[in-house]
Amino acid sequence: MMIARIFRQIWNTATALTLAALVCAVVLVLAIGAAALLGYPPLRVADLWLHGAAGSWYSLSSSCADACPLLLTGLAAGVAFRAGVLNIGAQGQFLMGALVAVALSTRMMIFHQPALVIATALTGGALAGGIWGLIAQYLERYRAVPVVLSTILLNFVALYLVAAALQGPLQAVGTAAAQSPEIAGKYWLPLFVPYTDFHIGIILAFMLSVLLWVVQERTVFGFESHVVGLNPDTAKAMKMPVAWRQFQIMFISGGCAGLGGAIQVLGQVHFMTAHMGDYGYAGIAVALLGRLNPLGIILSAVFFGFLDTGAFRVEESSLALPHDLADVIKAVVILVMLVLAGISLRRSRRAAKSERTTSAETPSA
Amino acid sequence: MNTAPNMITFLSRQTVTAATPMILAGVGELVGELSGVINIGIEGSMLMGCIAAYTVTGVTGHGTAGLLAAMVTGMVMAVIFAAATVWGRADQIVAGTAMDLLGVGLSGMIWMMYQNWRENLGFSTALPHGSGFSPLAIPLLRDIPFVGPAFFEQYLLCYLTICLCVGVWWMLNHTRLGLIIQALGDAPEACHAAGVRVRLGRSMCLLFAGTCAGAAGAYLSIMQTHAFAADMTGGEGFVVLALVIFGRWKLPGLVGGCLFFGLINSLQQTLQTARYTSQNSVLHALTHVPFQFFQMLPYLAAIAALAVMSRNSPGPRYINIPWPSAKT
Amino acid sequence: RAAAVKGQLRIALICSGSVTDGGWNQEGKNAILAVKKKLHAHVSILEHISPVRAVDVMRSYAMRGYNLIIGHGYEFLIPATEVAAMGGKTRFAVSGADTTKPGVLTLNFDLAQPSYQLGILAAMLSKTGKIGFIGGEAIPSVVACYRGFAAGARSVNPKIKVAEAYTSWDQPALSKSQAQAFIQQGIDVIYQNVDAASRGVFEAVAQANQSHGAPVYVFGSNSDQNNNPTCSRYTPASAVIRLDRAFLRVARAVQQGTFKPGVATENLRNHVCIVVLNPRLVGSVITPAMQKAIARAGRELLSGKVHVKP
Amino acid sequence: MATLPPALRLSEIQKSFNGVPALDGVSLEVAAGSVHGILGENGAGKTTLMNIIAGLLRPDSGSMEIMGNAAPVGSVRESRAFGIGMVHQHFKLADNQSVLDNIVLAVSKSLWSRRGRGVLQNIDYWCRELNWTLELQKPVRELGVGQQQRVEIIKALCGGGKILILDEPTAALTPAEVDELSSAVAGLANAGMTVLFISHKLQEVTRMCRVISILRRGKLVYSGGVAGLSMQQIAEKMVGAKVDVPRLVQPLGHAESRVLLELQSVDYRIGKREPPLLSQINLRVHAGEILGIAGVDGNGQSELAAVISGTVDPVAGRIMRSGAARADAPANSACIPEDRHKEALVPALPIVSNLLLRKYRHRPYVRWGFCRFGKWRTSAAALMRQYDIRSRGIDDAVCTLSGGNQQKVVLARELSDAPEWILAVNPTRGLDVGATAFVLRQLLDARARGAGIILIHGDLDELLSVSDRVAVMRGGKLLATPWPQFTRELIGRMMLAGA
Ligand SMILES: Nc1ncnc2c1ncn2[C@@H]1O[C@H](COP(=O)(O)OP(=O)(O)OP(=O)(O)O)[C@@H](O)[C@H]1O
Ligand SMILES: Nc1ncnc2c1ncn2[C@@H]1O[C@H](COP(=O)(O)OP(=O)(O)OP(=O)(O)O)[C@@H](O)[C@H]1O
Ligand SMILES: [Mg+2]
Ligand SMILES: [Mg+2]
Repeated sequence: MMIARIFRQIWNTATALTLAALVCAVVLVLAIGAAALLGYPPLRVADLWLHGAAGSWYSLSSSCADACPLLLTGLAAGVAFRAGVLNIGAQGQFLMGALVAVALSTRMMIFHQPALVIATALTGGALAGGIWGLIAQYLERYRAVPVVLSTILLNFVALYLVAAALQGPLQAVGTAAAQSPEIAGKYWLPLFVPYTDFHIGIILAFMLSVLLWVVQERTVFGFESHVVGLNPDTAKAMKMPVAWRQFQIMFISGGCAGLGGAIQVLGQVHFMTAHMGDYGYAGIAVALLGRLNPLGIILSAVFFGFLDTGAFRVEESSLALPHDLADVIKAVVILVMLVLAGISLRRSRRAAKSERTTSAETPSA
Repeated sequence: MNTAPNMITFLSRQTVTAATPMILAGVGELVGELSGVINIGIEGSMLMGCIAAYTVTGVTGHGTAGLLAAMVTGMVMAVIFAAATVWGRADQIVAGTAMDLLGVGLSGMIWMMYQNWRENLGFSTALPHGSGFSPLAIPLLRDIPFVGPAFFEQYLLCYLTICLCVGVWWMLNHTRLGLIIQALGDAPEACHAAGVRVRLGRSMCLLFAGTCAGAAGAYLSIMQTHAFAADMTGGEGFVVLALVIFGRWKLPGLVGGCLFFGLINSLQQTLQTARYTSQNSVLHALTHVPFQFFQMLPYLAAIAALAVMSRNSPGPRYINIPWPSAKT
Repeated sequence: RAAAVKGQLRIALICSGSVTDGGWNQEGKNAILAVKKKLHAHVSILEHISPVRAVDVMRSYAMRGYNLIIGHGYEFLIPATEVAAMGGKTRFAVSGADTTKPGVLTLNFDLAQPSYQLGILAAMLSKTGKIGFIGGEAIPSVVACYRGFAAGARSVNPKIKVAEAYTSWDQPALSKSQAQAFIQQGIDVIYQNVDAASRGVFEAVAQANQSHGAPVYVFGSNSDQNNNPTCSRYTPASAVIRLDRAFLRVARAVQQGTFKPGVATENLRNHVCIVVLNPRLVGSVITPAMQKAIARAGRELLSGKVHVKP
Repeated sequence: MATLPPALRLSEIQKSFNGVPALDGVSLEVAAGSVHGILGENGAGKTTLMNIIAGLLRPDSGSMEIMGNAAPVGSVRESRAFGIGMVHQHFKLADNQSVLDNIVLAVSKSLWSRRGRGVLQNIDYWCRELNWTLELQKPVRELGVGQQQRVEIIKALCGGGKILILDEPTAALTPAEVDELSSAVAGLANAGMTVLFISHKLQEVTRMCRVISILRRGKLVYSGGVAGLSMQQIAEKMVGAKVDVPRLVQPLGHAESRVLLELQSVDYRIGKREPPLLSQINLRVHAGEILGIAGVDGNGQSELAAVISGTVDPVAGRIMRSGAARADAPANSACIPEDRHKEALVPALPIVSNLLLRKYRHRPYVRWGFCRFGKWRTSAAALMRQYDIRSRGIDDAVCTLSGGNQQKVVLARELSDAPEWILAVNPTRGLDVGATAFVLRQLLDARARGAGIILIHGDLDELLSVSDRVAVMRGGKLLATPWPQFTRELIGRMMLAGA
């Protein structure tokens, strides 16, 4: 029985993967078409794109390093959405996390032992993101300001706050730029494959998503937060601590995004400006594409990371594909993939269902 | 020159000018969301509207042609979005992100190609003289003190937007079409049972929204300024999304929110200036405040306003749920 | 296509924004294309690179044997330092930064000097005693503009009021409304450094001049914006960075093996950062007295008699 | 007289969902001008069949003829053009819109006009005919289920047409309202309209219809006259087995056993200025008795249930639960709420999760914060067997179950842990005969075990058949009935007096 279930799951995953591969093929053809229209040799574009995204250890590491912040902001959105907390504020939480991490690893260092500095900076970043998120949850609980809205607005507030801090207390010495000091090399996140971008932040992010998957799928906390998200009235009737769970979830969600910011500065960028990319907004799409499942979010984050990294490789190649055209191709790829994935998912689900009905025994008919 | 009435007139005029594109795009987005489809890619549609209006005006020399082109472009973007979400059941948020990217990329591409083309021909990329729109004063009304210069010396599209708002408000509240649109997002099964074609209805709403977003883009590029710049919408599309929620999915609320936002922004800009130019010592003390705090003022004000009003509204229930749905 | 010719100089330019922005980035692109023409170099340009991505793309260029990588913007300084530290033959230059880092040549465009001259002009042009500056963002080359501008104006009229505001690089509508707020407050000379959004400022000035009695003037920056199509009659001068000269010098140094990391301050002295007056306004709007004052300020700046903190 | 073509002829209608047949070759003829009853268990396929007729669903195969003309299937517009109107079992109402707007939305043809005078007159006509009052401007979400049911019916009647489908229209109506509806339906039939009538209450069907059709598991098992069939026979045809309707044999005397729940002068209102929704409620439930509470829908029953279950706090008065004034209901109480989708189930989650919602956090279902799904599954499987929940497996989402089975999920969860006292609100609404019997039997079993039960129920017959004592809610007040001489007539009078 158990084995059969596992087998069926694997089987379903396999069909899903086959379908995904098919989808990728179709997408590729389409992307190629778009490029061809403007006179770029389509096959070369596709080849460079794929190669640039995953052709070598090195490019693989770039893709993963780019997927890492996306993964964490994706987790932030996914965890929250699953519990019905519409946190659109990963961008602001990401920035606050990065800011605090930079502060803790440059100006306000409590320790000087590298491991301790890294640990405090990561923790501080996560806490900052979480607390920034809690503001929104507080506003919803006590002032009836919808979280969807306050988080959007707080993103802008965070952006300007960060800019002000980078031009004020956190500004690097000797420059007029809104820019933090550089983090000293010994406080960078160590690499686990030298001469690549594989820093341990990536491992951390992957481990965190597995951990969150376990929490969501296996613990009472995860179960309760899912029920709270699906039907808060029932949750209340079942005496679940609805508001408390929402606060906790918001804290975890904001914490993920904040940790993303911290890892980004400690592992990848090593200093901070107000332009830290829009990983927070992209995380929403990542989460939804991953169907709010932490493992699915890994896949979709890596997908987006590949898409981005590949694009840069095509742009800087001798083809000199314009950045804007690369954007267009990315958009088309995402759109087509969405529709095709929707179709194939419904197919496989239907197939799984009918297969289940034929095999399962109906109790006492 | 620096008298109070002057200042009030100036601020209200700036407010209306700045709010118009947000209201325009917001009305479309509102109708779309009421019908159950959230399009977070309006920014992309607006940008496409900007570039279409700019290039067509630049080539033909007629602003009206540019405006029409922008509307058609917005509609085309809406067709793509509707095909993906309404008919292809794609997740609306992810698809919206892609639409945003598409708009940014395509408009940038077109701008680059347009520039190259014009320069190769030896033309300027600027709009031919007099081809964009300039403010259109309404003869008698403009002479009303304060109100006149503020509200009746605006661009053509501003007046059209006012008409559109009144029309859409009337449509939503006084016609069966309005009932249908709201039911599409709140109870599509009721529409289905009444013989209304849900997906067709939603597509129509999206087309309307796209047209509005395109026109808002045209406003930015050939009316308010006569310029195009890559990403010239600068996040306005996202602010519009927030303002639709801010207005609790009601048209007056949305318009109020846009005006409020426009007002705080022009106030903020004036304040930033006045702290250097005015004699007032309080204002002068503000010179030590980092300018970023002025920039975040509109957002803080919006949060504060919400916290004071303290009312939540869930919005249309079927947003981002494709039809036919499995929801109970 | 562009198969690498052996011994050909290979240069990469990395821009933070769009190369169609009509300002900083577009000038960078034009400059590097000029270098390409002069030195028959191979050139690759990347746009929309955030500091987050900079290390990745620079390293990728370095690995493919590019001789020179120019990070066009202060935010590329630290990434360039990082990649330079990895070794290799690639040379790194960063334009628009104001500090130095090991292994990287910083091109510090001291716009403060021409801005000082513009400040003098502004103070002499202003009837109201109020002038203003609009920047896209508070980055070194922009802040330098403001500082020089204010210092120059105060050297003429110590009581002059100099307003300062920042909007964004790519929103003409926003910079237009900021300029209108300036004008409404009585400011009649505006100095802007907002790249693609400058069209908005020009619009505001043009509109103000249509309705106003007293004229409102605007200064351009980075490139020569004196003959902008919107209000060239009210644009008496621009502070110009002649990027092509700077880039050419760096590229030559790389080619000849004389490249040295450090800081190269580009200013009036080497004719990279200069004031360009609008020839159509010289003699009318710009009086001989003004011209003289500008020239004197130039001499004082060169002799070190006047020093503007960048 | 030439034989008229049948109003409706269905031939070989086949429909399956995800490969499971819901309708298996149904052929049916409905004579013009008749009231035709459709009967069947929960999940037999009645609603599916009706939806196909009304065009909401497209059958896999089969054809339809209306008045002898072939009618296209699968389009609501076409079906409406052929004069088919329907009252939906699951109300197709837009919650946030007013009653009038809902009717206009469904009935009117113009895109623009919203205040069609014709519509208003039509509503007025039918309200007078049925002796109902509708608050036209009120948003539907503020209406009780009974009121919503009326809106749904009026909506269909206003649509006009020649064939009217009523899918469980009486599930949420009081007996008096049912009488009015049935006379109105008879009037319609006399005027030439054809009515298809679905109900789980056999008395209603036999009273109103001459002809009935019975579906069992997607197949038509009987179609013909109702005369000569006893209720028991009909029930057997539906279920395929004999059905015993449980009834309380020996009502308890004056309760002397322990008081489990006591309300003392409880008041409840929403705003300070609003009229009270509950006033001066005094009530006692003893161990081993069923206290029935009757009343016309909307007289405070929902508020009473909310106060008892602890979801809202009363404005004044005391609630003693198990003898103590505790803030919330203790674990050994059970609640079967009125709206199971809203308050008792998480429809998107599988059956096993829904069955464990009360005890998932207690031993042995949890260890160190981790769910022990193995234990969950054995417990759920046992409950499914015990309560005869029919589905393909415990991993099916609850929303894919039929209403009867969903109700059984709630019952199984709430009753399985031998609760001390039970609050049940309309527990059999919409359930078929078999399931109704099952639910009532469960309540009686709990009573026999010594539990105290408050049964708030709209179906007076069922209420009377199982209650020890009955009280009546009217206008937010609880009226005690003289024990033990309560009769149907007396209670009916009390429910309506002064109204
Ligand atoms: N949308 C659907 N998706 C999947 N299965 C469905 C769907 N609608 C109905 N079914 C299946 O079809 C069968 C018949 O359902 P139907 O609603 O017609 O029953 P019913 O006779 O109306 O029951 P009830 O008396 O409870 O109203 C059910 O067993 C159900 O499993
Ligand atoms: N998403 C779905 N997937 C599969 N089946 C569904 C789905 N939604 C509804 N159904 C089926 O539709 C039928 C009607 O739904 P419902 O659950 O309301 O049962 P019901 O008995 O007709 O309702 P009631 O609660 O009034 O008794 C059910 O039999 C159910 O199996
Ligand atoms: Mg049914
Ligand atoms: Mg039912």
